[in-house]
Amino acid sequence: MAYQTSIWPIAAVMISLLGAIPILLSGRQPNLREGWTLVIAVGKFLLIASMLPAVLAGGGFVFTLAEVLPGVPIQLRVDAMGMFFALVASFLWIFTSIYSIGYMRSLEEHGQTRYFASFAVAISATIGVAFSANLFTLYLFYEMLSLSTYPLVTHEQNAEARASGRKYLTYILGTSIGFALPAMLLTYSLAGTLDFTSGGILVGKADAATLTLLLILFVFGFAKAGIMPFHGWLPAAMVAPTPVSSFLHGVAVVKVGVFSILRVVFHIFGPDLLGEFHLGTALTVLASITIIVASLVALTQDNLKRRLAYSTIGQLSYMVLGAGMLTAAGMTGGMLHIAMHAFGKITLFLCAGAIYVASHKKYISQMDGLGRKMPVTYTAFLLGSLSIIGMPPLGGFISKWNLVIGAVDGGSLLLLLVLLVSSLLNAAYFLPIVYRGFFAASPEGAEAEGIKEAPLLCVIPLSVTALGSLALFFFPDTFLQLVRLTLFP
Amino acid sequence: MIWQLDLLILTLVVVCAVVVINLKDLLAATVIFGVYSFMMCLLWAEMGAVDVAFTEATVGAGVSTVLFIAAILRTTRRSKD
Amino acid sequence: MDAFMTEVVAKYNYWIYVILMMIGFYAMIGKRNLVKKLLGLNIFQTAIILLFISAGVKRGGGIPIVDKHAALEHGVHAAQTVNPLPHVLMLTAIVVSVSVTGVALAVLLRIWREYGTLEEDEILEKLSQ
Amino acid sequence: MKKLALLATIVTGALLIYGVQDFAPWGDPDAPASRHLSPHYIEKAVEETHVPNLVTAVLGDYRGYDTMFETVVIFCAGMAVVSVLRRPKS
Amino acid sequence: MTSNLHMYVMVLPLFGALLVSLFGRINRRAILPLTLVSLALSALASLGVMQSVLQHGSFSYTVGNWQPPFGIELVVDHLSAMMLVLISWVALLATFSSLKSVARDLEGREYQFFTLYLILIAGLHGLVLTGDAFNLYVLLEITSITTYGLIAMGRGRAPLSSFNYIIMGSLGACFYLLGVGYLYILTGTLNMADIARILPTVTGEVATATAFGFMLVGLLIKMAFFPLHGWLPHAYSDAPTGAGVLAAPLMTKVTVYLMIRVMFSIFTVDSPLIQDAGVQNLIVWVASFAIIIASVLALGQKDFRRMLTYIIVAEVGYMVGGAWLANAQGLTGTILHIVNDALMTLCLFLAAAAISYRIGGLGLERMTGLYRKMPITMAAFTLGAFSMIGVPPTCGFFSKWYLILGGIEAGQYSFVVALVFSSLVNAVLFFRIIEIAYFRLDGNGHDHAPVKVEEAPMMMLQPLVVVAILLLAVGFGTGPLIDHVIRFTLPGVF
Amino acid sequence: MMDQRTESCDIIIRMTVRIMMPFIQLFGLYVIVHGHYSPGGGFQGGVILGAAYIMLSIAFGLKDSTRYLSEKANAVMGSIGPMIFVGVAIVCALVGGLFLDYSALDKIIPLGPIEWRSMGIFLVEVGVGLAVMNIMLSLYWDLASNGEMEEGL
Repeated sequence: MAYQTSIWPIAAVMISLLGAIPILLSGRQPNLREGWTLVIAVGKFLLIASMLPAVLAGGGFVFTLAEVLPGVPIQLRVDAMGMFFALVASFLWIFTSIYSIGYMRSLEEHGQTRYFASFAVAISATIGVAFSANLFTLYLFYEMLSLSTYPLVTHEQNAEARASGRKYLTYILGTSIGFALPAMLLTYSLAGTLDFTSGGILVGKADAATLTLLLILFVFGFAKAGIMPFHGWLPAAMVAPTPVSSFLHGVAVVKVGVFSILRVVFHIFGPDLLGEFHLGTALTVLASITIIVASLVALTQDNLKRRLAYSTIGQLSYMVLGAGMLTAAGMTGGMLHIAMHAFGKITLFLCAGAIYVASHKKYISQMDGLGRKMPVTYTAFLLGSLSIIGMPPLGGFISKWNLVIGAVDGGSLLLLLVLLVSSLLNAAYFLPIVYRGFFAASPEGAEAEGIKEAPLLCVIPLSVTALGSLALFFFPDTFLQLVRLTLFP
Repeated sequence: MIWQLDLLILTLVVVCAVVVINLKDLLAATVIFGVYSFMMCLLWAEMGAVDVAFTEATVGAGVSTVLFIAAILRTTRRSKD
Repeated sequence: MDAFMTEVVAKYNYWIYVILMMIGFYAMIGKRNLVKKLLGLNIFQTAIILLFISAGVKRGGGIPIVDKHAALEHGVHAAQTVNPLPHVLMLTAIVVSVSVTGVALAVLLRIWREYGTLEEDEILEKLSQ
Repeated sequence: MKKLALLATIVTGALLIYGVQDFAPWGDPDAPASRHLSPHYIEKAVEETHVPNLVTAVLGDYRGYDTMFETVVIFCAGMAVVSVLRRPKS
Repeated sequence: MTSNLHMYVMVLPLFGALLVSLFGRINRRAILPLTLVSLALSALASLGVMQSVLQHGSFSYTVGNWQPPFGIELVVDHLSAMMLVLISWVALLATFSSLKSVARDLEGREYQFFTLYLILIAGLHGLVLTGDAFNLYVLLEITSITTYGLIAMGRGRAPLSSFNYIIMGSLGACFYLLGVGYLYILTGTLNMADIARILPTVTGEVATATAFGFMLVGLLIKMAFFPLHGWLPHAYSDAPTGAGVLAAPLMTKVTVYLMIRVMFSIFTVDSPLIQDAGVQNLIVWVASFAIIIASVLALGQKDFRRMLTYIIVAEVGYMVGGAWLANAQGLTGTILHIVNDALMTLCLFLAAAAISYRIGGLGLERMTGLYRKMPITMAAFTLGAFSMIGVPPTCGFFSKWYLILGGIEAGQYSFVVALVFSSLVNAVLFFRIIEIAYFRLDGNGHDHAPVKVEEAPMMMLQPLVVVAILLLAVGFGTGPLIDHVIRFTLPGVF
Repeated sequence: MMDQRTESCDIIIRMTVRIMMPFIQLFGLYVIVHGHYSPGGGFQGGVILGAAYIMLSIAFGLKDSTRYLSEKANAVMGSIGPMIFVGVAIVCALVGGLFLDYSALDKIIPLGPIEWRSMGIFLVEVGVGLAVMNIMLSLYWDLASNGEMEEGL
């Protein structure tokens, strides 16, 4: 693949990082501040989209910032895999921004300047992870993301939020310093480089035991992917304002974790190496356990956001599972699920937020009959859940279908069973919410509360993302092409 | 160099040192320390180090002891060990 | 045993220096009284000086002051005088030692002002109250 | 505490005395310490500095840098004592 | 004709100190220009030295124009030039802050303070330059005596801390001097290069080993290596703010530098003592243990500055362990960490100085909601904290990178584990403060009204901001720094 | 009580000190100046001079002794001592030699490089003597009066 040197990658990453400065400076004028936020969001998406044709044509861009360690520069590179993720993240960020404005304004939250600034830094770090050319750069942006999302989690500043923030940092920083960093150093020590190379850089460099250790360290080290037992931060982080949960803990942060694992699997180890040492099984086992356990726990949650959080934990493991199958279809399904789940889950979170803005209700048991008052929100919620369950004609179907084929190709009945059971469980924890919303009798005195749809700034984004889920079923070509370029360069 | 003298002074030096750290009266200990310094000075003079001996006589046995005494008179003479 | 005794006799100065060093060292770390610690430090430092001076001694060597004119005309033989270098070093060491003693005594007076005692355990007791 | 101190003392002393075994006998004119630098000082100092007191010559010139810092040490001590003890006049 | 530039780096603060002691007592206003001018000139000269070393390579210099083993030799190589730059610039930055805090804490005693302060800086420069084992001792005592005085100027239990330091510091210096004595008796010389040349030809492994052991232990006491660290936490936290800002970043780091000098200039890399696997393992094990214990002790502190002092003890463990990994990566990490740790510690101590200047104390509880009052100070503090934790791209990450890499290469996994553990503990320590300062509410509920910003005075704020930026700059400049400077400092065998 | 003692009891001591003082000072100066030819030098001579003043202030009381050598003059001389040393070193470098290379001073006053080395050592010793004398005295003053500079032992 030919990469041409260009400043576009760094521009795409830095635009929101530098954008945080005018946001901070215009803290006293909310309109200006949020104007900046929108301008940056759209600008960033356009920058990234402008690079898409070249990537689809099999090319890419590269930019080296500084060579800080011998053989390990801080380098950004736009390739198919990065583009795939960046496209999803930057597109959804626009709608999250719009939604944030509506949400924060209607709840009259405090500290909004800090909120928007941190958000801008976070999206910058997300795109940075997507465009990293080597593991070191990835780690750099990964840490930046951890630190910039900490103020967002602790946003409420009450005791609960602080405790959650502590938990969040403990898990995320603890694992990245404790596992990922040594793993990265060990890799460097073995291979002498950290560049992402298709086919991996570790071939012939280490024995089975070392490789297994490395893989485990990496998988647990990128705890943002929520592989059990390092998933505890995700439900805790749900104390954050809903736009944070929806975007960061539905899309950016968790997907960064999965993306990092996939990067390591595809470009550090290489599927062939994993196959040679049967390490894919390790991944699939970890992922399967997480999927089943998380889905079961999700069933028992009454807090809507917590249920979504556990659902996220399960869904993330689908992606890891797909990668672990090491079959073409499986890996395709795993990667595709990043996009499909992103659209679906963000819709669900936005709906949860909209419900909270409109009714100040957090618990599923209180939401009887709410759907009739908020039909748009609930319809979107239905679409989102169906996509995640994997029903046609929604995007989730495509990725799940590929996963199933992958499992069949790999000849693993057990994995097939896991997929089927978990899909049933998905249905079991999502559909009752919709059912209760539309068909259950409203609790007494509900009429007096005068609940109606959330503000337009909230409703429009969630409708768009729900429709996006639908559209992905019919037009998945771009994403499929990117996945194909990643897996079979 | 007369080894008998040498040995005598060395013994005295060690005795003085032991006494210094074991006396409970700090003022007395300091005075003995002055004696110790002076013995050292003799020892060095006898070893041919006249400059060092001279310095030790003025500093160790002289000024240093005076400083110690000044400080002890300003504080306390007693010591528990 | 004989070999050991020959060794001791040949180097008895070094033995004495080690004994003095041990006395000083013990006073520094084992004694509770701060003045005693300081005296110990001084003993330690004189012990080191003794080591260096002993290293400079030459059997049959005179003091390191020569006759200028004789030296300029006939030169000096190294064996005639003891080694002056350790003396120089130890002059410096003595100065350092008295400086440290001065500063330490000043600090002791401050401690006395603050706590009214110079016993380490009593001070710690007062601090913990 | 005292026992520990005694132990540390004895260990240190034993180590030092153990190291002494490699030294040349005391007062040996052929000891390495007397062979390398000192002959030059003894034989050349008068010629090079016109100072018959070899200690002064070495102190003031060959190792003048040390002596400069020695003076500074004394000066520091004076300054430190003043700064620690003296109370500023109000 | 050799250049005298590096001598001016050392002598300018010294002469400045004498001038301060002369004129500062007559007129207090003379102190500020004298101090700043001498330090600024010295800092500029240090850049000149660095420049010339980068262009023409290292050179040796003999004070008094005598042949090297007879006169006192000074060595200006890449490492010492780098240390000169580091010391003079750290000192210059620290001085701005000290001038402000001393004017308030030690009114009427400024000239004494700055005399000692400048001599301390001169002594550190001298230590870095010297190539003579005994000269090193004298300079070690200069830096110590000035520090004793500076520390004892503090309040409360400062005299006691200072006395403990006097006893321990003198003990360390005496041990070092004993080692020098043994080497002198064996080789008859005091010049480091000369000793290194003669030592392999000397018969007497036991005496050599004793000398080495005592020199090393002496320096380890001076740098507060665990378990000989007892004096440091009290000494640095009870010292006047202005003194802590200078001593904490530089003293231990310079002593680590001295250890490297002793290891590789007096005893060469090939020395059986350094190549001995048992010695290496022992020291690295103790270092790992030191890092873990010091980190745990830091967790128990309720005062910000006291906490930092324990972190310093842990960082000493990093550097000693790194140097004794005895491979290129580890040594690179150690040297890099000397620079980085000096800057990080400076940043945090400057922040501490600024905070205590404004709020009058450093108890963690008092820092509630501080970021609204002192946003710039807290931002710089956060950056320093990130660097201490080792978050890329701040400079603290890179030295840790090399240290861990060295640990992996040497197979010393205990050291790797200790480093990772201490990073985690640092994260806990600093995020505890960040949480208190940023996210704990000072009143009841949220107040939207902007709090009045009361930043520290400009004299304290500016150096803080500069150091915070330096943390990032050095982080990004790690590659060039290693390529142009540190690479040349490694012994040829590596 | 202190007054009484200084008034009445110590007349013999005071007389003795008054008589001995010049001789001790002379000896101190001799030791400094004659350091080239006999044991001694700046440091030893400085200590003797300092000891003379210490004796003076023990015999006459601290307050009275500062009449002979005021505290300020003492401090100034104490700073000038090291300044002479460092100054000589810097001048050596400034006139084009190496640091502390006394022979370079030949360029200012031509005495011959070797003679200048001897002279340089002498200059430096004077500086050392000055510094040591004043600082020894100042150490004693501060320690004996507990920093008050009111009354001595």
